[in-house]
Amino acid sequence: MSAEAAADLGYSQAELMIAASARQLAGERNCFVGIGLPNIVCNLAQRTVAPDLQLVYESGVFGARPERLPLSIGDPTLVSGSTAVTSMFELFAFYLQAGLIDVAFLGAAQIDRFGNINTTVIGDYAKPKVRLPGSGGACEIAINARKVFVIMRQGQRSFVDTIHFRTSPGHSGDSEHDRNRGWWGSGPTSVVTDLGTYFFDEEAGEMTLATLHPGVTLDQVRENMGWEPRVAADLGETPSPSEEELRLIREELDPGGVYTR
Amino acid sequence: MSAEAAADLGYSQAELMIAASARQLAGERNCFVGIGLPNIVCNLAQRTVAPDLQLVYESGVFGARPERLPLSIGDPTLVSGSTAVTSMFELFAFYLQAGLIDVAFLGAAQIDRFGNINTTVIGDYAKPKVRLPGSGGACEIAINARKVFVIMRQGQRSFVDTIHFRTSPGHSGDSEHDRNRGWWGSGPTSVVTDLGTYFFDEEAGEMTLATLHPGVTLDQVRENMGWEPRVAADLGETPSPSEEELRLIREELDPGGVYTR
Amino acid sequence: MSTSKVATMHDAVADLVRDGDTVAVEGFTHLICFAAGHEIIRQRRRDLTLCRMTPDVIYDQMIGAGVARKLVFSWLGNPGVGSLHAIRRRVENADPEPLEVEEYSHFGMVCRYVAGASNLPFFPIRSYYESDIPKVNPKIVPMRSPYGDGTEVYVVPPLRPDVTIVHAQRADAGGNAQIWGLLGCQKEAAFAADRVIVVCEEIVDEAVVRADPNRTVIPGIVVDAVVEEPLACHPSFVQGYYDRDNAFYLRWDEIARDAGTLDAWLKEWVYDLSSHAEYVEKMGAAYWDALKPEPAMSGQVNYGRYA
Amino acid sequence: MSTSKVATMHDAVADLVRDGDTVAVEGFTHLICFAAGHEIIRQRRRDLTLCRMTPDVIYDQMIGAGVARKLVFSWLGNPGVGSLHAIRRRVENADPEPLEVEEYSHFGMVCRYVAGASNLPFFPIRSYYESDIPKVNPKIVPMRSPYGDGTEVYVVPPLRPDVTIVHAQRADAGGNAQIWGLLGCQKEAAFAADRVIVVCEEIVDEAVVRADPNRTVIPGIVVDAVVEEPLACHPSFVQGYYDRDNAFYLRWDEIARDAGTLDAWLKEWVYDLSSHAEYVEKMGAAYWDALKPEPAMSGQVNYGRYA
Repeated sequence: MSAEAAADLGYSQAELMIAASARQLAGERNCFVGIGLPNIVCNLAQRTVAPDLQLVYESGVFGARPERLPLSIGDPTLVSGSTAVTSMFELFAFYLQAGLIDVAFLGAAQIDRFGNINTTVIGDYAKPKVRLPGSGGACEIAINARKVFVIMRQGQRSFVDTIHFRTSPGHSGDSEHDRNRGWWGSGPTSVVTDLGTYFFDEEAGEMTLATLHPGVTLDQVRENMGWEPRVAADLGETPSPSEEELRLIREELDPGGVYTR
Repeated sequence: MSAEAAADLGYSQAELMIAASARQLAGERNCFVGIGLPNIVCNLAQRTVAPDLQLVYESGVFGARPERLPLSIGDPTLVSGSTAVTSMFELFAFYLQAGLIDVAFLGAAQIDRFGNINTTVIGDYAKPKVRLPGSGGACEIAINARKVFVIMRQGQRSFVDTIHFRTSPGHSGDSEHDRNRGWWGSGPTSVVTDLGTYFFDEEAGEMTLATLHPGVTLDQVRENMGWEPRVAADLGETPSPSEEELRLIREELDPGGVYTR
Repeated sequence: MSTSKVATMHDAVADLVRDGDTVAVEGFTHLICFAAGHEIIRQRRRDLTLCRMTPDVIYDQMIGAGVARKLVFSWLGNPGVGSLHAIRRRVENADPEPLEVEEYSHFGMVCRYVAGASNLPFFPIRSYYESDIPKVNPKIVPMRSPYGDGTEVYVVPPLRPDVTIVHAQRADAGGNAQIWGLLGCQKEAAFAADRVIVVCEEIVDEAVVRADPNRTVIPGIVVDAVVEEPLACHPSFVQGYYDRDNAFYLRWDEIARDAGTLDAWLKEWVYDLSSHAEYVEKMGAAYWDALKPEPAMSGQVNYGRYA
Repeated sequence: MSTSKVATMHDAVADLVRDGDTVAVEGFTHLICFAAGHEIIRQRRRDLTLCRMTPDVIYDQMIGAGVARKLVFSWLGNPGVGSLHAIRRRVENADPEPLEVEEYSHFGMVCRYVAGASNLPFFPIRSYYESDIPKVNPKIVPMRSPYGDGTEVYVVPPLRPDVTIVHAQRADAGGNAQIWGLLGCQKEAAFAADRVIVVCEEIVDEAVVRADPNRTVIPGIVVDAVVEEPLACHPSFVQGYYDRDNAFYLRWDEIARDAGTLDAWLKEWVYDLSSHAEYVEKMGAAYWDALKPEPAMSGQVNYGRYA
């Protein structure tokens, strides 16, 4: 789907991705928020389908109420007016590791069909072609959050058959094994891209196309990933953002269009 | 030494014990303070021989400046006006276990010649004759403070050949072993009683009588302990409290005479 | 947070504390919630495993009243006074029945809560070397550093109470609790528990909490009920609100020496009253006035508005 | 506490940071002490092992200037912007020389500081399962619970910097530092270090600290030097004092893409200036005014006077 095509529909790709992700947060409580799109997703969900959603930031903020769009995960606007600010030790130990985080967002430079994520290197670790940021909190977030949502653009370089480094573990492909790993997390539960939305099949642990975005074809999806995708039997179309969702995004959440244009 | 005898000298037993202990704090910095006599000892030392002495309480207070005599280790007067208040986890982990505590005071229901301390039970653990308080922080204080001072009255029931339970480890009697234990502490370094003062011989690790209090005889000491004591070659007399020490104790530190009369 | 968790002490205890539970009423000398202990006595809970670093007078009262079968602790005494006689009668003489004990050192107890709060299967500490404590508590076990440096530590297991009860100076209706003064191990004990009751001197508007988020010690996310109960910590103290009632701690030594006297005290001050409010009224206003300190204000800091 | 530890940035770095040292300049997005990094560059320290959870622009500057031979970290990037180009050149192309890296996850780094601060030989965490990180970092090793519950954790080794440098909103002359807003891992990193430099926006009277002792994050006991250096964290921020200068973070992306541009920037903004005060002056008063937030005050609490 080209940017122009999306514009024709009256909303941008980013707006569609945000709305689709936000709806998946219905009823959730404690959410580890990333910066950029995930931040807008969570704020939108709080105003629509998840009024009890608490925004938790790995920088140590619980119950943030940002008065402006935060530009980093540690923006001072996240602190002022929040419910609690704690050390990172306590945030990771008492909140995340203890299983209090219901949903977390992760980004990925590379993701495979099982939701294993690479944010460390492209190429060989000892002599990388591209040195990426590394784990940050991603490894323990993948392991300790009860659900993991991924939002990213997809393409041959990011949706790959074999990731170059497993920074954060996903599903193993063996559901019996996954159930007995003894962690809260079980690999990503949702992936939303610029082409469609995916869930993970419970038995196979494999990414499965659930909906195509308006105007996107299955062939386009296939062209933009490194393996032959599983497709849901009831493959549908991603609902467009509602008027109210678009209004909230444009007027309240990203009025400057930093992330959404 | 009877209470009357001490009164004849112009000061009480407690005052002598306080002054003798305080002088041993000369030049020390970070001191884990107990309640009662140790508290007065530390406050006296801060005003005399150890102006840089910081009072640290296991309740989580650093740099206390109590405006009144604290009646418990967690008195609110310890908090107001202190330098820092921290969680007990941090106090025990970052201050004590990290080796920042130079001197700590321990009490004892029973102590043996090597400075092993019992504050747990008299009699059999499973069916105790007297159930004592237990360790509290004493076990880790004995292990992690760089020096341990003991202040207690001595007698056949407290200075015993064999303690009934080793709550807090002292010296082992094998100096080679003690040097290689890998802890900051090496058993008590000083014992001050109502009869005299003791240090621990470095090689034997055994309590050694350093001074007799004015008017006390070596026989009195022997009668009030369960083993034949080592005596320093240069056994001396404990210096009496100075006028200034007595003034500070009586006018500033324990004007009500709660602990000192 | 939008949902109010405000409850009466009666309802909070009735709903959240069950016979046979492992219960921690924490607070190191400071913020010991006696009113919650009294409510547990009043509702005649039984077979509790009571956990506390310092079993203090509150557990002497609860154990004297027969609510517990087991005690997990690190220092057992009436601080600054002496013994806890009701507990001693049970431990030394099984009078009127035995009391199982499981003991640690202070840091061991704290680390058990930290492990419980962090979902860790064990927590390493540098204590217990050459002490007899591990000999009488097989849950304290030695472990060698995996880095080949020869260092040995001991480890303690996580403590996960069914219910933790803590007291705070103030909390909002969602349970976000702010505490100053001695912090003890309340945060760790609350995060470690399945269910949490926060009792406070004052329920305040959420805006008060949000004006100083670094002051929040326990977030509402782990709290099941918030009870506003002024003076609930008497004879313990609440920094800035009231002083420790040392006279009561001394008096308790007399009361608890005799089972009959203790029972009479429980009848008069717990069973015959329906709530802590009646206890407060029965003591009389002058009593409370005498425990109130002069103010000593913290000063303010500026968080800045970033809009 | 009676002894003043106040020093200039020049003297603090000259006295306490040595060639070959392991240095941690900590602060998670907040309170990143750029001025200290610049002084280390200016004094041409070499062969440092630089530790930081998030190497950020400050370490791109320091590593671009050639002070380091090794980097220990958990997230390497220009937050909200993209890459750190000077560091990438060294890692990807050994340009102009190799840079050794040792990496963890965020929680792994935090726990390394906690272990260092606590004198523990290792620290257990529930992370790294089925991740490749332990494969490239042999210091991260699996360990089984000794309680026979089958739980496996990973452990990380203690991190004990020779020097930790942190920034605080305020400190007294004895080094007692108070911080609000994001706390990161500064307390742990300070306690873990042999030597500690506290830089602050304001040195305040000891009475200000003592009025609110729960606000003290780092006690003077572990602090070797206190430096008063307003605006020392630019382009990072100080809660309540100034905002993050996002434009600079974006600009750095351009500056650091080319080694020559980076060198020119270092010459103009670091080497050719003798102190951070000159940097502040060179930016101009209007620049700083634009970064200052409106006030949002915390409110006060009452500690009570117990005399």
